[in-house]
Amino acid sequence: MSELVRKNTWTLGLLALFLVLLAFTKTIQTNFGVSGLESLARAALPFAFATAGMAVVVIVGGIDLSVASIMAVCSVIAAVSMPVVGGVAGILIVLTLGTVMGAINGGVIVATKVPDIVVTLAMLFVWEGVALLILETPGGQASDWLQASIQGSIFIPGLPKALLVIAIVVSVVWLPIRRSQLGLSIYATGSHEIAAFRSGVSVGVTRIWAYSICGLFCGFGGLSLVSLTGIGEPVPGPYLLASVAAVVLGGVVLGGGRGGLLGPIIAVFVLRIIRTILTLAGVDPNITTIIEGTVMVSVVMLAAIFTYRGGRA
Amino acid sequence: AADYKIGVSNTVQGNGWREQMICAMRAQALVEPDVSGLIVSHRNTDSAGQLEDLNNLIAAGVDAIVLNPSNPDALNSAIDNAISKGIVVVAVDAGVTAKGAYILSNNQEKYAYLGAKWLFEKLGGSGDVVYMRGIAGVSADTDRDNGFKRALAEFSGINVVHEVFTGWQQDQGKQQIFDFLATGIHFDGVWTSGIDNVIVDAFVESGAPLVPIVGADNAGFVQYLTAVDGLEGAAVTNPGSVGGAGIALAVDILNGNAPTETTVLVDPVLWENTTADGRAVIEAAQNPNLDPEWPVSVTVPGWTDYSMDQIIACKGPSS
Amino acid sequence: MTNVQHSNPILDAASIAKSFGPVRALTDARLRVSAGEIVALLGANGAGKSTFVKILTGALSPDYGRVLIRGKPANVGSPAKARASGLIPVYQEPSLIPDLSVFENLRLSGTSVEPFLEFVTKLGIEDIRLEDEITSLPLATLRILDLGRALASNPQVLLLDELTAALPTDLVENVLKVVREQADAGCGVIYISHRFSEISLLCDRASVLRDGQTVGELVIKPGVEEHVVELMLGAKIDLYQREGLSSALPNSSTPRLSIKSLSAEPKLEDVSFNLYSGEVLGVVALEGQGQDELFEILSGFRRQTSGAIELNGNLVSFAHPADAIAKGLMFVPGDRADALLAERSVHENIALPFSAAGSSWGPLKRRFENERVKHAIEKLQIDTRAQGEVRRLSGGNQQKVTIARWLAKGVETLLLLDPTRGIDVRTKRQIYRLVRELATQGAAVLFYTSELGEIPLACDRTIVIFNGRVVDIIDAKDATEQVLMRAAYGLERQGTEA
Amino acid sequence: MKDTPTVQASVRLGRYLRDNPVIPLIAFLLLLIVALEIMKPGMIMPIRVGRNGIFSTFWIGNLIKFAIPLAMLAACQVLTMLTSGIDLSAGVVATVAAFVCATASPLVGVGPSILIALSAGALVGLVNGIGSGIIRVHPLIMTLGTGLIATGCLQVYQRFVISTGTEIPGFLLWLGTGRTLGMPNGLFLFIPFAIGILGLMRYSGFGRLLFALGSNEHAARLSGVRSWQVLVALYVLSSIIASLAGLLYLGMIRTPSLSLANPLLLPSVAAAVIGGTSIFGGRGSFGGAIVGALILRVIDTLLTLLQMPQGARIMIFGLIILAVTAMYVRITGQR
Ligand SMILES: Nc1ncnc2c1ncn2[C@@H]1O[C@H](COP(=O)(O)OP(=O)(O)OP(=O)(O)O)[C@@H](O)[C@H]1O
Ligand SMILES: Nc1ncnc2c1ncn2[C@@H]1O[C@H](COP(=O)(O)OP(=O)(O)OP(=O)(O)O)[C@@H](O)[C@H]1O
Ligand SMILES: [Mg+2]
Ligand SMILES: [Mg+2]
Repeated sequence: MSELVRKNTWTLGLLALFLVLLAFTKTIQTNFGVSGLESLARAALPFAFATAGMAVVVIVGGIDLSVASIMAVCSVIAAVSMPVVGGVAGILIVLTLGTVMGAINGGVIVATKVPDIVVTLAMLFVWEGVALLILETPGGQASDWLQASIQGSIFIPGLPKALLVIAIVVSVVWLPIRRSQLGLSIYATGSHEIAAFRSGVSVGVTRIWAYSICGLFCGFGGLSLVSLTGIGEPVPGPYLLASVAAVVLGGVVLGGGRGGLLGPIIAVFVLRIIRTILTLAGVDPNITTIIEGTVMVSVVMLAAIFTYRGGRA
Repeated sequence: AADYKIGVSNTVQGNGWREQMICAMRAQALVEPDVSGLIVSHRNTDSAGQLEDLNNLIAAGVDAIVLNPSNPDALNSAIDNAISKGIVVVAVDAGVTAKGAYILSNNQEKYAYLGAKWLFEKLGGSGDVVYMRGIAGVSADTDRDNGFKRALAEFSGINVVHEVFTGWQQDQGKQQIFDFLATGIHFDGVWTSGIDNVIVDAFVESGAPLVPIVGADNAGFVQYLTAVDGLEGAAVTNPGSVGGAGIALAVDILNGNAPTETTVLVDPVLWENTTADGRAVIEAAQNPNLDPEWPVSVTVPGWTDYSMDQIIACKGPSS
Repeated sequence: MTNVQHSNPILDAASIAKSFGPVRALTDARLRVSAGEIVALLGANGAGKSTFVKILTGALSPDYGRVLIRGKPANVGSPAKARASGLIPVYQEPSLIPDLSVFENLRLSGTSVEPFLEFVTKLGIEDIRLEDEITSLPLATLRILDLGRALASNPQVLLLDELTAALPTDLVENVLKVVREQADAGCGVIYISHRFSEISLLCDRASVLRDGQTVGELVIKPGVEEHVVELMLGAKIDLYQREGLSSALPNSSTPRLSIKSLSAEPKLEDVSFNLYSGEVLGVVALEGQGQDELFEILSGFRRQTSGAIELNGNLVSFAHPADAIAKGLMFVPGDRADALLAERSVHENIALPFSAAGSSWGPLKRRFENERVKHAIEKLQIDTRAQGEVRRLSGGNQQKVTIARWLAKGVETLLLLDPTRGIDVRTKRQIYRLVRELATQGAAVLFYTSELGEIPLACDRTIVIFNGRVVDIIDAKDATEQVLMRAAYGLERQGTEA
Repeated sequence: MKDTPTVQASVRLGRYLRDNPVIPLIAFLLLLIVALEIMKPGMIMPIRVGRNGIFSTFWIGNLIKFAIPLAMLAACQVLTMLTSGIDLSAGVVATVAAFVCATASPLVGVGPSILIALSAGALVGLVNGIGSGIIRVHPLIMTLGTGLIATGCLQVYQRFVISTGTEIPGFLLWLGTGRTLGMPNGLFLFIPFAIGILGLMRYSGFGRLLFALGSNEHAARLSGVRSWQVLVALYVLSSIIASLAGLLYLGMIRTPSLSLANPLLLPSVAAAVIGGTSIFGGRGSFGGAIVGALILRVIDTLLTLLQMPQGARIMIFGLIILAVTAMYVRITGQR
């Protein structure tokens, strides 16, 4: 048990920070309640999926600059296909194509031996172009039940459906993989590629898998965008830098091999609630930008100061 | 006086037009006696992010929301939620499809149509034009494209030799026109979606003969219309101060003076420098001290009540 | 060249060739191992031994050649396939995944836990916990875990590349014992080492590589060593000649370095000794007796918890390695990966200290540097065929670069932490000669070695550290391996008092 | 298994290209230019009738002109990437410098305003350096954060100078828009700058330390390098370079917008990596980055002139970047 706590100090610290911020929100806006939580969870939805995907590729030792663009492609595919083939088929198409796009990213990286950051930087443009080719202007239509599926709470008021969606998707996708040989290979490849190769891991295949998982999460991210807005938008949203920030904030080490998905997702919630607080407090929007940047930097600074001796830096 | 708290949501930051819109909102809120607070959400984001901001504003307990929507259809869930809580919603600059929301918008379709029609007439109904758009996939750009196409359909002799997206970025627009000048391909006029003064600069710097240019009423361009020798052109008004008008409308509605129609379109006006009358209008409108990216039409007559100094001070009631 | 009978070799590789760009690492290498046989693979630094092992185990693919397993053409196209054919390596660099636990590393390579634990215990590491993360373990432990994992993978042929180079004497003994047992149980073993004592104790046969070519295969028997060296180097060399003269006059002057009751967490308890200019002072200790902490403190990487360091009679303390260097204390770490800029050239690696201080950020002094660097390269006879990137040098030549750096800069006090790790006989001699020469010129050298036989060859005196304290000071001429061994285990010397 | 190795002419050529990776990049640049010429005949030709008469360097002058600020920002990326860092605040810093300079000029005069602009940039760099060099925050997060903070500060600042008007210093205009012998005056800034950076990387102790830190920081410490000093100096230098690029860009575009140079950030990273700089540190070339910047500009031109849907243009842009780097990796055999 204490071992568990020690290994997850950072995640627990983030969770504590989130709860403190939540309590603070309540004090500055006393009627912040169920609907506030629900909208917080909804707002976190696309960020959480982008971050989960980014976390997986960072763990394998790479980075995916094209997450926001893949999400845009997925959102337009969803919005275009759902009126034609229906919601369920639309979801399956989107998730499949998301995974395929991720696999293409990974495949190109492995086949060309071009560094991850360069390939995905190029793919950022490629996928954005694809999104614009599919849908030149915002449009399409998401199934109504999909939009309803993330509205409101379930079981008890204050347990937002959107939160449950994040929890279920991430655990159903990631937990079995994390426990499997593939999960081990992902961490091994990120930690020390040569040693992993010498231990018998097919590092190329492992990478492609990691990028595919990232693509799958981006598929969910795209679906959450259409569920939120009801339409598909071809222009990528601000998910790239936000997801990198959340991944690092969540304790995943850039360079690979360390960290999990829970920390980054909590980090997403921390970043979202900071924005909520700043809005509720009526802070000048320009200062909001300054505060968001400062919080991001100082949380990571604190992490660096505390873990300096642990050799994480 | 009443004690209204108004929320503002905007999704593009760092562009002169939007900055003017925000300042107009602040200034109008300041002069409205019934407004006690203004909460502004102002950042670069997509529709999903704007939904987040709208929900946060609702949670903050505002009485009205004035927003510049990123998309007409995408925000319905939050707007419906706001209206169901009795919050007045006013969309400025572009429309929204949600029922019960008021729209006070510059007529973008007409904006493009006016300017394009002037240009095509100027060219005598035939010639080659360069068409410089905004951001692909953004609704204002789509509306303007519709207006431009409508004008184009009326002039069969006009031919678009080059169509390009500037991304509403000054540097990109300038690079692109330089690139096109370098091809040596002949053209007779330029229609540009608000990235305008740098286009004139490009002609002057490269020594290329000036052709008629249609832009917006940005301070920089309007000044060029009188100052640059040989430049024939027109500025179509697209006041960012429509934001201030949105605040005024919201207050009217809160005070029970709702207009009969939910949609109010502010029609653009065209200022051209080829006639004496036109030049006089431009002379009167321009303001060399203004940030060159700001539209010179800092007020919307009949709607806004603040002074020039107040919008430039850019101070709202709570700041 | 003795011809050896091969009855049914398990592994039979022939005509192996491999080039890295312009560097021809292997031109015509061959090797056969039968069940139950331990074959030494010998060669000078850069001869191609590691490349050979990597090819046999699928980590590199050969340009040319043939590999047979039990007479049939073998597929060793990847580490996984080689593993499946029973070819299990322990590479020279630790190949465990740093961020995973011991258990996860075992799971990754599909190794069963019980035999692993059994082997590791037998090898002398008892306090291992499966949930320990690899990064938290010392190098020697990693080597044992690597071996334990290999042994537990049911090897048919075990390939051990300089496994013992980083091990202290006690662990080496265990390794030799376990490897022998494994061979007796029918496993073939390929054993690479630069230590003849181990070869003659352990191996049945030797195969010698020179410049990428197998130049001889012979049976190990007493007296064969001279012959092996001649084959390896293409020249004769006297293995046991003591270098230079004892030059130190310990009691005649103030010591260069005076260490007083130094202690530091976790291992260093209370160490005091004097180091005089003109002497080479050996340090003997088993694994983890505090010697690492001692060297880290002296080189400015960490601070002591108590105690004092006096330099020429003045109290000093170092907040950063730069402070130590400024005072003339230069450190060569045990793990060369810690000291080298792997992707940079040999020249840059050696010249790095010239630019370190803020005052030397300006233009490089090319002429000055070139001269010094060239001198150091020649002095240490570094093989510069692949000098564009240090990582392409063989391990031994990389090791030499770490020393060459300080030679070029000019040393007053040299702190060497196992500098002959993985170095061939000729180079070892060069290093002994070098430290003697430095001492004669007035430098002071602190010389830790894991190979006890080196003490009488290179040092004037030696201190022995046990449990974080200096337990003995021994004159080099009395320092036989038995004497050192007893002292290292904390046993008192017969007759004399420390 | 393949044949015994023999040294053939093709092998030797391959080796030569590997040692001089800028050459295939330049070849690719020329290829793109030829494609451009085929697409719009007469465009790049120095001799033609038409714009600027018989002898025209109009196109090549433009190409270079717009590549200069990009290459300068790419220098920020190359230098920081050498230490396995990155400077994501460079675009914002350039914008800040430009905006501050243009708006402060009418108030305090040209000289002081340029000083203020450079100091504002250097301040951001100092914070970056302290954060990543001393507190050891990952440079990606650090510079991203300071970029956000600087953007916010710029927005706040902007509200105080709405009515002061703007003034662009005359010599910045001369640098940004003027031409000498058909070539942009920006070269008067850029050529010394490029020589300085190339010299810094290859012939200075500081440059050597950048490579050393990116290759193995522990080893550098062992050799007596105080890495925090190097990193602080590096990030300040990077920000000063970015500020200079911003000032030049101000002279070129002549409209101090609040996002003036921000769109150059991603291309500057692209130019650096196309030019063979590794984000993992220890390897990089500014010469390559300059060629990278030129390649990006030519692709831009190519795509501006291609009449096809915007989506397809963006897509092709990405595919060409991919193709260049893949080819580069194939030829040099390094990643
Ligand atoms: N990846 C590589 N690139 C270039 N050259 C290489 C590479 N790997 C090995 N070499 C070269 O091949 C030769 C043989 O190297 P190898 O490591 O096999 O030697 P070795 O016999 O193991 O030497 P040592 O005793 O020092 O370990 C050396 O000259 C080395 O520099
Ligand atoms: N994955 C890899 N890619 C390229 N080269 C590699 C790789 N792994 C090892 N090498 C090279 O293989 C060569 C062998 O290195 P190694 O350190 O094993 O030599 P060695 O023979 O053990 O040296 P020594 O006997 O002196 O310790 C080195 O030159 C190293 O750079
Ligand atoms: Mg070797
Ligand atoms: Mg070795």
